[in-house]
Amino acid sequence: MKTVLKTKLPELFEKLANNYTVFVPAKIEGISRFAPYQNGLELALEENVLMPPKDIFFPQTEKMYKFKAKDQYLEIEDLPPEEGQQVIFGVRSCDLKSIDCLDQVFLTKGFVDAFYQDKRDRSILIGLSCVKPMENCFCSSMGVDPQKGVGADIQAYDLGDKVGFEAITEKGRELLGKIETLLVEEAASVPAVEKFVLTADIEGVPEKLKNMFDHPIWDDICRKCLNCSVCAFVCPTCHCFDIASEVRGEDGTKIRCWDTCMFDEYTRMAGGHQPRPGKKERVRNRFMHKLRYFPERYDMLLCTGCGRCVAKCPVNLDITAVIRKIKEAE
Amino acid sequence: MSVKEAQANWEPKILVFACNWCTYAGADLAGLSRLQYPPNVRVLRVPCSGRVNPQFVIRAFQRGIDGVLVAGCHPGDCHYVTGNYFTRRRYLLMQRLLQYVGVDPERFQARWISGSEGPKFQQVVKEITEQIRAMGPNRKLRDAQ
Amino acid sequence: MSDKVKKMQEIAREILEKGEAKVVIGWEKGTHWYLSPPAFIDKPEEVERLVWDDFCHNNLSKYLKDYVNHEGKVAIFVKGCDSRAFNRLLQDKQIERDKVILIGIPCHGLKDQDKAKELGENADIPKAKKCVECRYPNPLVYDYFIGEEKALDEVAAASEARDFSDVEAIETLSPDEKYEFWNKQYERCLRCYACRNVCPACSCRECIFDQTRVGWIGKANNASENQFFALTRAMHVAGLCIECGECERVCPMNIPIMLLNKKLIKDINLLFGPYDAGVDVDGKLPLGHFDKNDPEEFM
Amino acid sequence: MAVTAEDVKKINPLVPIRAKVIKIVQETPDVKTFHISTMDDKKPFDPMPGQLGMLSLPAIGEAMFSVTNKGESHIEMAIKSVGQLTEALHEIEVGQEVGIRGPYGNGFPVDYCKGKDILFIGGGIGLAPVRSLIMHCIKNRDDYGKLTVVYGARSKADLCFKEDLFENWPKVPNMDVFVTIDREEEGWDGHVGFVPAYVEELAPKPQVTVLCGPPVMIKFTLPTLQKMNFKDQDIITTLELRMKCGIGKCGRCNIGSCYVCLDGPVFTMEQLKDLPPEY
Repeated sequence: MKTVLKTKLPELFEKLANNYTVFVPAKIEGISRFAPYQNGLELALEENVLMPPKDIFFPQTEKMYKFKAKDQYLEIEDLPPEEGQQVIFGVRSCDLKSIDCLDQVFLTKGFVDAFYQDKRDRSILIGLSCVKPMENCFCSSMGVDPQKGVGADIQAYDLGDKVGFEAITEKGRELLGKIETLLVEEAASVPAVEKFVLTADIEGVPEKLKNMFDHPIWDDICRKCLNCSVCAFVCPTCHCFDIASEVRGEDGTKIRCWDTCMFDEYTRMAGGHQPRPGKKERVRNRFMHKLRYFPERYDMLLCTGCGRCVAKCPVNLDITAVIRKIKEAE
Repeated sequence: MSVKEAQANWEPKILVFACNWCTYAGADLAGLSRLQYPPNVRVLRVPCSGRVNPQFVIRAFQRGIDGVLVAGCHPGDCHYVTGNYFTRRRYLLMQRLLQYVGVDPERFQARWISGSEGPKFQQVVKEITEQIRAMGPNRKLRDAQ
Repeated sequence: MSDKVKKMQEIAREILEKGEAKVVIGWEKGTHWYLSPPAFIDKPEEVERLVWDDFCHNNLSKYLKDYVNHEGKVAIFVKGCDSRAFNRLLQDKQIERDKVILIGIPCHGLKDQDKAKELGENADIPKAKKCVECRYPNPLVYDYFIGEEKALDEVAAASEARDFSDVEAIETLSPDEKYEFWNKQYERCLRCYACRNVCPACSCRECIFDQTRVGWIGKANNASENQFFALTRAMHVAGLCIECGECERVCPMNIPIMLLNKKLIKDINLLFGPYDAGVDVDGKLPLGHFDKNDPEEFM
Repeated sequence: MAVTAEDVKKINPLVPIRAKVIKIVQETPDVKTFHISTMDDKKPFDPMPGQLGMLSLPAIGEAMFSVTNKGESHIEMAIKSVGQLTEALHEIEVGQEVGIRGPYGNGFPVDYCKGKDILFIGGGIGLAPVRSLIMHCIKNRDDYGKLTVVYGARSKADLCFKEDLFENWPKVPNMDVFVTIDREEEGWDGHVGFVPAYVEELAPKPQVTVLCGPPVMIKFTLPTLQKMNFKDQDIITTLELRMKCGIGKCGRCNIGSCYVCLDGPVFTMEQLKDLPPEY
């Protein structure tokens, strides 16, 4: 395996940054997230970052096109294309799986989302294995292998004081070639994953949920929810968005931004009709979407066990506890 | 136009929220009396200074206004009897809050200007315009567009 | 199990068995030892879930808004800050006093969850930031009471400890430094609205920030719009904030939201005289009345 | 593979094309039909009956409407003024340029309906989507059996597509049109009463029913149809939910695992029975 000392990683990023925008896990203002590498950036390699990499492909606010509207006249103008290749280093298996989920949403079922596709196509993913699960992690329960993710171009392995690299795709091989001088070929074994604190038994849950739409369980689960969107905004798979206009005089920009089924306005229709009027309907939709609707539509769960929502929910509305309640429900 | 020229040609944009019952009349009087005041001000008529809420002021800064003046009736003279007393409380707080987040004190000001105080309107607007001109364009709270 | 918890469960059981209330809202143990999220107890046999420990952070009074149209009574546990929140909602006529059974529980000051996670179960965990300056550890209003009121001299000592030094530290910065500080904080705001939704002062039926179609606030997430949100919200809760600090605790981006609220509290006290929200139900709100002799700065 | 600006334009389904309103018909006090063509006088797209289009005044908003009819070089959308965008649309005049994209959704099962007698039930603005199928059947008259339309509105003034109802459609061979209004009023000698009761009274014997209208009308019509021994797959309706993207990505129009914009808006009663009642 080709390896490099962790202390040498900045050098490696530096080298890559000559040709790519290199996103690395970093701590900025106390918040860990993926950020373009630059000298002096505080790396966050010993944890999975709070903000998942989804915003690299699907930014919280994304400009779609410009327009000019005056009296009866209208002009619609595309934005100049973004260019340049980007490398995303240190994507954990849960987040790699989430990108797989996002790919399903944005690239399949008849329509291709060009904004997403463009960013996705310009990206090279370097996965990073986990050794010690954080206390809210439960990825292995959701069928994710913490040591090796899906869809990476290169899989990196946490070897203690070193990182080992294994090229998966042609793109990955090519990229490794560019940093070859910094790597050492040596025999290395990937350390075993330590025990998970949190687990969930998902077996049979999507099927069971088919008959649980009217189950009283939702009356109970929803009660403590505040209908904020912490869970959705830190979630690596939540992908719902809103489209809005920013207008300044005659000029305007269409933007799309993250939205969530937790908000009232999300489904409220112009005439006032609201198919999901309260906490119960919205909480139910969130968990149903993750655990039943998405599996029905795309044949995979929309939860990768990253544990971010468990860590950040103001009222500890823990999805593993919800899964347990669903399992136990009669 | 070069950036330098653009900077040299920059003129401050001042938004004046004027109470319909006093300051608006005061501004009118200033005009009728042919009192010259800077063309930098945009007067926005409101039914009472109490109508102006924090959102209006912040939105003005967001959209590129360099200074905001809210002007209403002198305490005791409110058309709605007590509106400006409430306004006064609110603005004392709001002014401090805006300064606390870094808005320069000159950029958000409040004054009592009655319908007969045409010259005062002229004076205040002149003063503020010059203050703001000296400070340059406001970048704080501006949105990127 | 501590005597307090036993007593809690006893009272809850009694209330439910006698049918005095249909639901009791308290706290229970969550995913980890340092989490004690809200619990909703409907049946006497479930009262054993109820706990009282160092991590019962959630201000339960906010949930009363969900029970406005509820038939029958709701029982909730209130700490000092929860009781102030209750008074606030009562003052705004958001809830009816006789539809709620309050079980008061004096609070010893809760502990910091993040520090607890970091230091481990056996360590000496520091108090949560929001609890350090608490001046109302005893519930101000209750129907039942558990434990003993915190001694008055302790409370008085806490009052004297009122500390605005963090606010003052920012006040001494230059305008540009201040702006840089706040801009940096709000650049990372996600506008998840957790601060608003957890806030007992935010009780509007329809919030201005939800009226995006009207255009009050842009949907785009950027420092400008985020500060529009933050400043507007701070003004909206001016004179209403009961300093429970929940907004700051729940913020996933660790934005020091209380620094804004405390600034307003400081100025209200300075300009209009001493005022603590949620203490006197019959009193007037600082921005809901005026004094002809208020400071005059706008001549 | 990198996508160029040209490609984005070609393939990006979220960016509308520029189009213009060439005709506006005031149907009722709060419903107008807009005829829309591209800037070079072509049809913006060629929708199947029941399909949808995303219409926008970009500075105000964008919303999904059913295409109520199509011509050689235009499409028609009948729009009721209920919200911000629709109110603005009601203000515009012929010549207004708009953004449009589509077509979206599945549309009515025109092949399944072939050779069958069809009952169309509409209430209020609910006739708008149904009309696209009626027009299709009229255009391909020989492919379909007897056509029966039962349509109701609150008052005479609220009846949409009056010219079709009273002039055009009654002349079509083997086609019956029944119109009712909720309350009696001066100058109306037609039927008075609610749609469900009228359907029961008329007791037509079609093989397929297509209905669309306010939820309350649908709620009360379904038992009537069940009494008439319809099979669930022969009761067809078209739904509406809040939509933003129109292409099954933005999430909000889901009913269970279906997206109304993609898998709908047309559903049979058989399909709806399998979905959660969240619409």
